[in-house]
Amino acid sequence: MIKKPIISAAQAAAKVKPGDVVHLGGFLGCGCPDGIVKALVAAGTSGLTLVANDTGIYNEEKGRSSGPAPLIKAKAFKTIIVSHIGTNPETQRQMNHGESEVVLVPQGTLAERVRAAGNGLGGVLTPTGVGTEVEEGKQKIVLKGKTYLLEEGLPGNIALIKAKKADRAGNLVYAKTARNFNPLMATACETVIVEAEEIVEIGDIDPDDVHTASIFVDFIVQAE
Amino acid sequence: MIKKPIISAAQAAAKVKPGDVVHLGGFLGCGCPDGIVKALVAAGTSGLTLVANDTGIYNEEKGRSSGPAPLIKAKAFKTIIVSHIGTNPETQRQMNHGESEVVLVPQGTLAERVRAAGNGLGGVLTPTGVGTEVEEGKQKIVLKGKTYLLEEGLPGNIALIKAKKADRAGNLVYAKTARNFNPLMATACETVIVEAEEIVEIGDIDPDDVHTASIFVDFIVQAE
Amino acid sequence: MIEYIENKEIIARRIARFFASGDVVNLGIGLPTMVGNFVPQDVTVILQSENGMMGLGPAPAKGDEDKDLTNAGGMPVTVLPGGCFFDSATSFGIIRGGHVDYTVLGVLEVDQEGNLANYKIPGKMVPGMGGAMDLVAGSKKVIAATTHLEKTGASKLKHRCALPLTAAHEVDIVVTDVGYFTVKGGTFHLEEYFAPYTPEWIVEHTNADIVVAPGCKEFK
Amino acid sequence: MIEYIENKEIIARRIARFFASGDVVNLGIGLPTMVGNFVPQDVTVILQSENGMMGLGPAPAKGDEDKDLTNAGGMPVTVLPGGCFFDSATSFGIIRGGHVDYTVLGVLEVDQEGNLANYKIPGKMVPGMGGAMDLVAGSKKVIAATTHLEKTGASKLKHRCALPLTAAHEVDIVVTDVGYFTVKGGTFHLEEYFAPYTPEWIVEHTNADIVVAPGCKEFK
Repeated sequence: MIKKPIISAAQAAAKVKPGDVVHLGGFLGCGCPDGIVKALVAAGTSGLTLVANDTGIYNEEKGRSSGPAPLIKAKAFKTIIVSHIGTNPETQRQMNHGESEVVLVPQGTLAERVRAAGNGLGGVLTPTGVGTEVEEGKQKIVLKGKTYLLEEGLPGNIALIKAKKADRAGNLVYAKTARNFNPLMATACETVIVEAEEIVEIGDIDPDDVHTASIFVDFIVQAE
Repeated sequence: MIKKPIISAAQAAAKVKPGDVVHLGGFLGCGCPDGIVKALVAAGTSGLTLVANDTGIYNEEKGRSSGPAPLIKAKAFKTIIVSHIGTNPETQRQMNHGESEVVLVPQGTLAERVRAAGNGLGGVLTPTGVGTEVEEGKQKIVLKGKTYLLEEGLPGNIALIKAKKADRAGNLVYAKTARNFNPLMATACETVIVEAEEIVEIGDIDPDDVHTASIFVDFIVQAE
Repeated sequence: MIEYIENKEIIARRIARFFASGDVVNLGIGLPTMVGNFVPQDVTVILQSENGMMGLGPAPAKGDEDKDLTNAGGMPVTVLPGGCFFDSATSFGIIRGGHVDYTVLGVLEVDQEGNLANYKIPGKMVPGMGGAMDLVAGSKKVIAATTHLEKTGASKLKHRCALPLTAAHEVDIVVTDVGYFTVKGGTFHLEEYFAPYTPEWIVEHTNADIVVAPGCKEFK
Repeated sequence: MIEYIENKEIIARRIARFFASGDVVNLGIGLPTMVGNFVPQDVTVILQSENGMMGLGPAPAKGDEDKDLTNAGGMPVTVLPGGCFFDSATSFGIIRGGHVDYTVLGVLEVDQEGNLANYKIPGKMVPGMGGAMDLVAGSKKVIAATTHLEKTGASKLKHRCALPLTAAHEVDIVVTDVGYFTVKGGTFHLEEYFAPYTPEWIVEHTNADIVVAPGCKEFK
């Protein structure tokens, strides 16, 4: 089995190019590769498109900034594709001032769109959003009397994800609810970088317990 | 957590009613609930529709009959929806003699159709089968210049699946390549019965290692 | 003359009584989360959390928080024995696939057609729908949980929602602090009322079509 | 006068040379499986098996078979360190999603348009496509592996397939026991020939349009 390069968070950040579509794992900060996010803020890369569950929790008074929030604050994104921005008023501010374009996608649809992109499907038919603003501009398909929206795959250039454990080949295991979008994003991007809390030898993970197969992972960062 | 009833293979077989669409786990016999299949043959239930990867391996001379093959031999199915029948000449014979209708579906499409049914999707768009006989009668959709077939969900009345381990709540762990279609079928049927090699107490399976969540499972059969 | 006094506890208390043992339930953030406190001791419900878990347990003791174990509101929680974790596609597969028996959500508006608005006030509040659209479209039964009146005295139950919809025609049950309603045939049906309110008071203070169901009774 | 003698080993030997370390490869049943025996020692390929594994290893010693560990042909196999298992949806997600670098399949017919027929002879043999349609439609590179001539002497390379197609326009490379061809622009391009056959012999014995590529050379 091939070993994957172990790189620093700064080296990981350097692989994100201006204009890239970045898939960032995590759910309100849980399961987000915080070390790479920090390095990416330091790198000052901008003009990115974010694909993530949310824009994290941002509270200036309490000094709280989790998930993608530090990157939002740094104005790294020209486009933000997420299901929720309610815990990050800075996102709302940028949206209201036209500094960023925000595209809101139902969470389950977002998950399927990322999965579709990574799994070679053009899209899926979902009942979610029928009869709401979400259906605008989308093809509707009726099957057996039920109406579905055609939702297309949402691929990315680079996935920045977080795992509990990686072996040197890149097999990943996630912890508890820190799993969320991470395994989906690992399938959907040209380059996949994982920030792992623990890096173990090949053979140390039971092949039945692997959540993401090694072949999806290109680089490994040791989390601090 | 609620405990699920532990029933006998005969009781499991009795839950399959004539005319039911039966999802049967396994891949050329690997990961098939053989005890329930045996009981279902004994019950003599017929007029069923089979959804499975294949019709198993059947070799009369060598006395070999694996996967769905004993049920095929017993003429339990009026309709057989699978990806492969090449290792079971009895299926071909029944097809040629009009004793059973055989519908061949590409394996990846079959997996996605079962998953779609279990996951509330009307269907998926796949490139597989474009330009072949598989596209006949199906809606074609072009996205970004690429042609896809619209493949609809394929739900069932009852799933008969096989696991390595079940806890009393119904959380399942599969072994190696015996996983295959089992976790997908567990999501797609009204009633789900698992034949488990080992039944353990609630709490004995690490929540990160569960392959199928307990809520999908209705009944547990102890494998012999 | 009955004076309206907001009472969230009665809403949570009534909703908790809908569940039977084995039901899979998703409780939204805020008021719906309170429902978990009132489930009868002899009823075992399985709480699903859309960020990826089955068997959601109570908040941990202070100091026992696990950064990798949170609910859909990002708050530390625990997992009960027999629970499990999964990714977001599986989580919403469970939701959309009809494997959740009840979803309980807060509302901004709910109407007699079963339409629900709870994710957006244009030009004012745009938090995003999160998982709400999938939960409402996919769950077997949708329960809207809401105080009956706005602070302004306006009815939250409407003839027709004015705000952008979270989902169309999906609400089955509405529980407010004055009564419990089913939604069918384009009208609210009052099934139970909560003292001191009476069916007459409720009809008078609801800006929507209401039928008082034949068996309508007081909830105790 | 060169006499045609079927030689499957040369086909497997040549195909094995396409791979670079780290490539993910799916080998079909039969001749393609032989390819695994000829991968150079300094090249580490990762074999995917569509029944749900990455890191397919060799057959176990007699007596060490595991009933839960088989390849896509139902035969006992082993898993290499660093391998892993997954369900059929994930397996074909990997295949359709372009995460398999090479798929190697046997053929009944292959034509100059890149069409492949290998799953059905109407009225005679209908085994079903299994995973072949997904593998051919989804893999980055599709290699058709076949003896050059039928037992009857007919060419397996065609102007146009007559049998039902497994996939249209997906074949990138054809390797037979006389040479290695690329497929582009509606024609076969002979890239290498295998002694004792010559480009002239090959063109003469192939019932399809062939261009002898500018750099065409003998494979050793």
